[in-house]
Amino acid sequence: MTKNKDVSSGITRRRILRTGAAAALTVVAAPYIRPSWAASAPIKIGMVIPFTGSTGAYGPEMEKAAKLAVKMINDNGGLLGGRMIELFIEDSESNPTAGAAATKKLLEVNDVNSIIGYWGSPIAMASKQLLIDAKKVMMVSCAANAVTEQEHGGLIWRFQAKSTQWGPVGAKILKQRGHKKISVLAQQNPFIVSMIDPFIAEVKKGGGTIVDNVSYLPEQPSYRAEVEKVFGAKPDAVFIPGLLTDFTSIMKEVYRGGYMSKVCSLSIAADANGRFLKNVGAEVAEGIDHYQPAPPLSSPNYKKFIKAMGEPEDTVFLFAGNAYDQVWTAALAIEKAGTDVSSEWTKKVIEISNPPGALVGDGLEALKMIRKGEAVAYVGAGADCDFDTMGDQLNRHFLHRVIKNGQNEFVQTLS
Amino acid sequence: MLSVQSLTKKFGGVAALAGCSLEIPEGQITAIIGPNGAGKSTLLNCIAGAVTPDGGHVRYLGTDVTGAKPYILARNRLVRTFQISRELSSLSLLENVLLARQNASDESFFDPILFPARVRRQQDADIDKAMKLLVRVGLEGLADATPNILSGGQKKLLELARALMLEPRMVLLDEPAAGVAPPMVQVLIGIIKELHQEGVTFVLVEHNMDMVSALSDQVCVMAEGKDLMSGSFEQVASDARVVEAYLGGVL
Amino acid sequence: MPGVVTVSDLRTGYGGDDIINGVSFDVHPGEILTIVGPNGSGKSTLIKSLAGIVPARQGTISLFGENVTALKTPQRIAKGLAYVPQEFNVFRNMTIAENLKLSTEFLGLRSHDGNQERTRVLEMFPDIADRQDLLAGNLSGGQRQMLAFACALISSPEVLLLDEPSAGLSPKLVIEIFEKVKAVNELGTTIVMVEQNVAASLPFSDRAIVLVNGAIRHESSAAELSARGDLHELFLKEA
Amino acid sequence: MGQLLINGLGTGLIVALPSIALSLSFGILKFPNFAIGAMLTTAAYIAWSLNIHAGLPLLAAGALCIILFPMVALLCDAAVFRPLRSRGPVTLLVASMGLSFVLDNVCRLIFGNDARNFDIALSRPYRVWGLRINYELLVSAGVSIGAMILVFLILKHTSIGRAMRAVADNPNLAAARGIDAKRVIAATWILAGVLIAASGVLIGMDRAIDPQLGWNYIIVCFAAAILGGLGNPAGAVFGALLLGVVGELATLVVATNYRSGVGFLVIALVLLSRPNGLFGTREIVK
Amino acid sequence: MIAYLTTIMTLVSIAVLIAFALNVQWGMCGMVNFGLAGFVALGAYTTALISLNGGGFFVSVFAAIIVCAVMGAIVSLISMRLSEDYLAVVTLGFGEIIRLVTLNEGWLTGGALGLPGIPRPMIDVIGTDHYEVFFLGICVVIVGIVFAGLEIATRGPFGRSLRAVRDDDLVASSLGKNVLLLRVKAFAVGGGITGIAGSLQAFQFSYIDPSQFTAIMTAYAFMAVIAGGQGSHRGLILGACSVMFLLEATRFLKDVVDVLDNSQIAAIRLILIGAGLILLLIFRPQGLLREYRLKAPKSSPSSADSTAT
Repeated sequence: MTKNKDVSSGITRRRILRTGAAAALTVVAAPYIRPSWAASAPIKIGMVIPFTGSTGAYGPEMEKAAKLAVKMINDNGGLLGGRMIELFIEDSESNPTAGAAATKKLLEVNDVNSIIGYWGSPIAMASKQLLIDAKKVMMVSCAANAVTEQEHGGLIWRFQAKSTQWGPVGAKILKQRGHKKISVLAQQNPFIVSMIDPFIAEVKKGGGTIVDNVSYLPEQPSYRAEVEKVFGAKPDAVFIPGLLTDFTSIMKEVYRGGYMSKVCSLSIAADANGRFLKNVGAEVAEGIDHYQPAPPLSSPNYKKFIKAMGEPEDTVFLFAGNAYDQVWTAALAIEKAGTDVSSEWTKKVIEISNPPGALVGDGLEALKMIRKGEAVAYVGAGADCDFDTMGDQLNRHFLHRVIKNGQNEFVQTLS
Repeated sequence: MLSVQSLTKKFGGVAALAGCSLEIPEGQITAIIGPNGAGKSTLLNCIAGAVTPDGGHVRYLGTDVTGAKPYILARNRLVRTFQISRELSSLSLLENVLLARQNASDESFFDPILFPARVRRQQDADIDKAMKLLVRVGLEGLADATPNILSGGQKKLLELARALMLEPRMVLLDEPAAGVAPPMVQVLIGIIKELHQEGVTFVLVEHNMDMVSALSDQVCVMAEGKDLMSGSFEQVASDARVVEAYLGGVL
Repeated sequence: MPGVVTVSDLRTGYGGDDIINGVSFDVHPGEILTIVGPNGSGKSTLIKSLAGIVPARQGTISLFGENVTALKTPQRIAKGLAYVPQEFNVFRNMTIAENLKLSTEFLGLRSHDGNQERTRVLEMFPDIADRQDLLAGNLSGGQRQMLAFACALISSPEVLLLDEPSAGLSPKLVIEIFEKVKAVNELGTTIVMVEQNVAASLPFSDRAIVLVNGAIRHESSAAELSARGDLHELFLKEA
Repeated sequence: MGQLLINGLGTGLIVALPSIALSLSFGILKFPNFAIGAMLTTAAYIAWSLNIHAGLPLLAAGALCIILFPMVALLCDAAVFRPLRSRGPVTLLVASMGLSFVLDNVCRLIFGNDARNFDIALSRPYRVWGLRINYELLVSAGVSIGAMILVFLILKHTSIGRAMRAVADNPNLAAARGIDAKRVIAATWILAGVLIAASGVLIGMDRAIDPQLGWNYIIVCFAAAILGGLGNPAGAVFGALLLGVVGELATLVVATNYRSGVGFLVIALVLLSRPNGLFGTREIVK
Repeated sequence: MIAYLTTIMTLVSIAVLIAFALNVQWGMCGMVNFGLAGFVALGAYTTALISLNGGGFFVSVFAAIIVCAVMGAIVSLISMRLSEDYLAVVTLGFGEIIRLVTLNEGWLTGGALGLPGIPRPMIDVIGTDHYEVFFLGICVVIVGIVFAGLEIATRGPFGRSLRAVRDDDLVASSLGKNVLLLRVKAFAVGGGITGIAGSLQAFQFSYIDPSQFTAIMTAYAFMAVIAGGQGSHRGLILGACSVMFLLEATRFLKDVVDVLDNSQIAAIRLILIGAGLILLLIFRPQGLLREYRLKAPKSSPSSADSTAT
């Protein structure tokens, strides 16, 4: 800011111009200049999740979990010596264009240093370039491989198993169950589409055969034709990766159709925190195998998390845990780096997540240890939270459950 | 100039035209009269290409134009007006008239962009001409208005001006006097007379006998989809069949 | 004598111009009044205005001495008027029976049971009486006209307005239609009709009005008008 | 093959009801009501909350919904369409798009995003000559056919029904005959509302209820109504059944994903030979 | 904030282009297009496929224009052959089929995964820091060019002919206008413009997938045209800005209101948009601006078509 000291020298036209230009420049540059009082300013984190549109059902639980984590941190003194976390949440409308606009708004208007959330690969795909250009950290809960595939300068972290990791697990489960003739009925979305080929490869490797491979669009009046085609051929089992709404419709159809083939699905559809069972009732759901990346179920911290979320004890969260971990990972990395400059703290993410540090499940505990200079490896509510250098999570385990008598029964943990 | 040979047209089983034949000589005003439902409007529509006849032929300037699209006829300078005036409601009067101008770039998206000067020059000339026509029908003061504020008579005048913009050789007038106040009818008659003297051929479908008697060189009477007879107005008016079919026995 | 219908200084039209420029006349009880005139003279607008379809801009219309200028069609119908539009005057996608039923339901029906009315009306129109399940759209022009009459008559109107009943009909049918009109009239219904076909309509009329350019040119008994030698002049000469 | 036919008829019967509603409103109100999807969603939610929150058995909840929803439809008409009545079909069409945003999101606001289900037990199918026929299919077929018969009885044999047909046939003449347009419009919305409500309940039974529910049916309903000739309710039924059956049978030849494409192909073929739809006399807006 | 506005302006530019296309087809020529999103998708995929295979900016945009224009012509021609009033269904079907193809023909379109990594034009030269502004510049220039082109072309005889066809095709035909040709041309021109919009969309996100091109895109275009005033290109820019303003400004709603949770806010946003549209229709029936009409010369005869940009 140029101050005009020499008032008496008179105001020339040139000076006015110069001052004007400088003022204009200041206005333009304002968002990029970090004022000195930033030390006590809040640490701003953005979140883009769906509240409307076809995947709107998945946003609220993530919001709740993220807010929970933020509240815990803030109630205990915040980060970097007293700075509070401020969370800004935007609706992606399940639409990439809207998601990108939301991302941009968070980056530029709210001046966040990172954006978390990102349920739905198309939205992450459409937004990621914005974050990379702005050199801000992006933490996603979506699975499509492409999100982390291109060079992103260590800015993108995936709190979810990759699609290609999901596929083979289903095949393993079906093989264990002794099913040979297998069909696939898959929703057409990027997350699911990319798990099909690995699934099929795994089935063939295990000596099974693929009877049918049918994909369906989620927005249609009925799934009768698809169900008829797939189940009509009487395969031993059908692998149905889908989402809650369409899977509900499909299973109603399967039951009403009187088909007997076994079904294996993803927990986000066949459990969805108990919503599926509530939707269709025990009889329809009987015997469905389902799996999802396993949260550390046995850890006391996970139990604490569930309790804090106000859900029944046996709830197996997926996306809520992801969101919770995203906030914690960011917080720990920021504390570790001693700054909220994204390009700096993103380098610390692996350090605070992966061994050799001490395994700590309680975020507050981890914060304390970091402040003391001890090495920690955070274990999250959604996963162990270990990352490779591309930002993908390592050693994801999958939790395999089966629905028996209206209850989810633990079968095994697979990897 | 225009000849119609045994034209037929059925609408849902009802014959609107049942073998109508007609000769329209160049440079004359031919009136077509007849009772309601005699097929006059259908005949006009068939000539102008708005309706495709089921049978028969229409020849214009020696060429068979049966079933030709209206725009082809218009480009050969045959233009028509409508019984219930059909003005283009969202175009200004000036634009309504300008539209009738036949230029090479009328339907080209790129011409005004690629050859702005030429198109501009052409348009300016057209505007001049259009304004002159609007002056002629006394509507120049309303050039920027849209036709919805016009009275029935003014709409007819607008249609006439629009037809003239086409520099027609032949004009088909469909009941130009219908719904027009008497003083306006006289204006219409005046303008049509002038144009006739300039060599334009007219076909006039009209119930207003005043107009018919004032204008027509030849009157053709239609009844039940056929041409009944033709001749001078006096001849026709005194023909027993015509009196029976149209004017009614009392005349 | 006060008219069944009294029109005084009526002005009306659709767009900018008035089409009816100050028309006054009476309709006498029990007569057939025929309004003739060239195309575009405003006959149709006049009768629509009587029926309440085109609102009056100035002047009054009275029915049985009561001012009905401000009333809409249904209210006028309830007061004993009926109107048969020109052409498109039946519901083509409905059967004859349905067309008739509709009339009993929505016209000023005096008795609750429409059957009686329908039977009564159909007796007058044997042509359509025995094909009641036929779609009106499949009827011939004359039959359609009969049906339209029948529909209008179901409410036992005291005044019947007819807009060019002979339009588009062959000469033979024209006579039949007018005979029907006469028959209806003889049962006590006052009739006002607009006609272009002077020759055919006058012999069936009691009185006639010649309308030219929205004004009354001549008013007399039908016979007197027929007898006038200058009828041609009367019609065709501009004001 | 026989199974496909049954499935197709099942889908078609459910779609037939909103298609009739669409066709009716097009014929009488003279505009294509894009909000039909959102109205389905709303009706389904109303029935759902009666079923779950008020604890009524589904049958009662559905019946109550059929009574309540027409009022919602009338309310929509009063708020949105009445002020725009004189403004031409396209304006009304765009207004109905706006309405559909509002309705969908009011549902979302009140009921949230989660998929909801009625409190009913599902059942295994009956087997007849090797064909599987399930209870819901019978119920929805019963309700659909019942509703259709009701609609046609109303249209054919009641005075208001005849008045509706008269307005659709020739509005000017109807006015000249003293038919009260306001009453006919109200009756149309009520009838459409009943059909939409019934179908909303059936759809809710068939699949799950979520705020996007109606979107899945818009294109199908339009297609069915157009195929049958817009403004012709009987045609709409036929159109819906034809699309349902063709959609199912098409899976024998093409991949299931292209099913909806096949629907359009059928429409194109039909329109090629019958430009006004199978039974239509009316033209659609440009 | 400024960079945010940059992005929003870029999105507005794309929305404006789509609305331009609809305005030519529907606003001026009276033919609805319910498959706009399909056309935009076609343009975007054409651009993406060509530039992913080494085509440059101009080549890929030009190809998108040509492909969409030709497709527009074909679609309109088919529908005219069917029965000219069934355009609504044909375009709806077209949009649906494009969606199905992009979803199902994975070998070409990447299916549901979409096409990532679309090279952004001149990214090497400009660098990432100011790229947003640069790209907005490109968009604005393109919108400017399209706007100028449309204004020039449609204020002259061509626009007049289109409006005549919209008002009354029989009259237009009787005055020597080839109605079929004009309709096909209007559809082709509109198609070409959607092609450009699709290209920009592909470059903006450097990633496209079928879920970007949904019916809501078409709905927004209709809103923009209706709000702006059917037939007026200027009004439409205002209209598109208003719709976008409504969409984005409502994002700030929750920064102010603290009572409701996010999913409720999200629902309220869309309710406001729908209600706003309805209110606009009721209280501003003619739209924000009126369509251009040629003025009669007062003294100088050629004040008629000034060509504003």
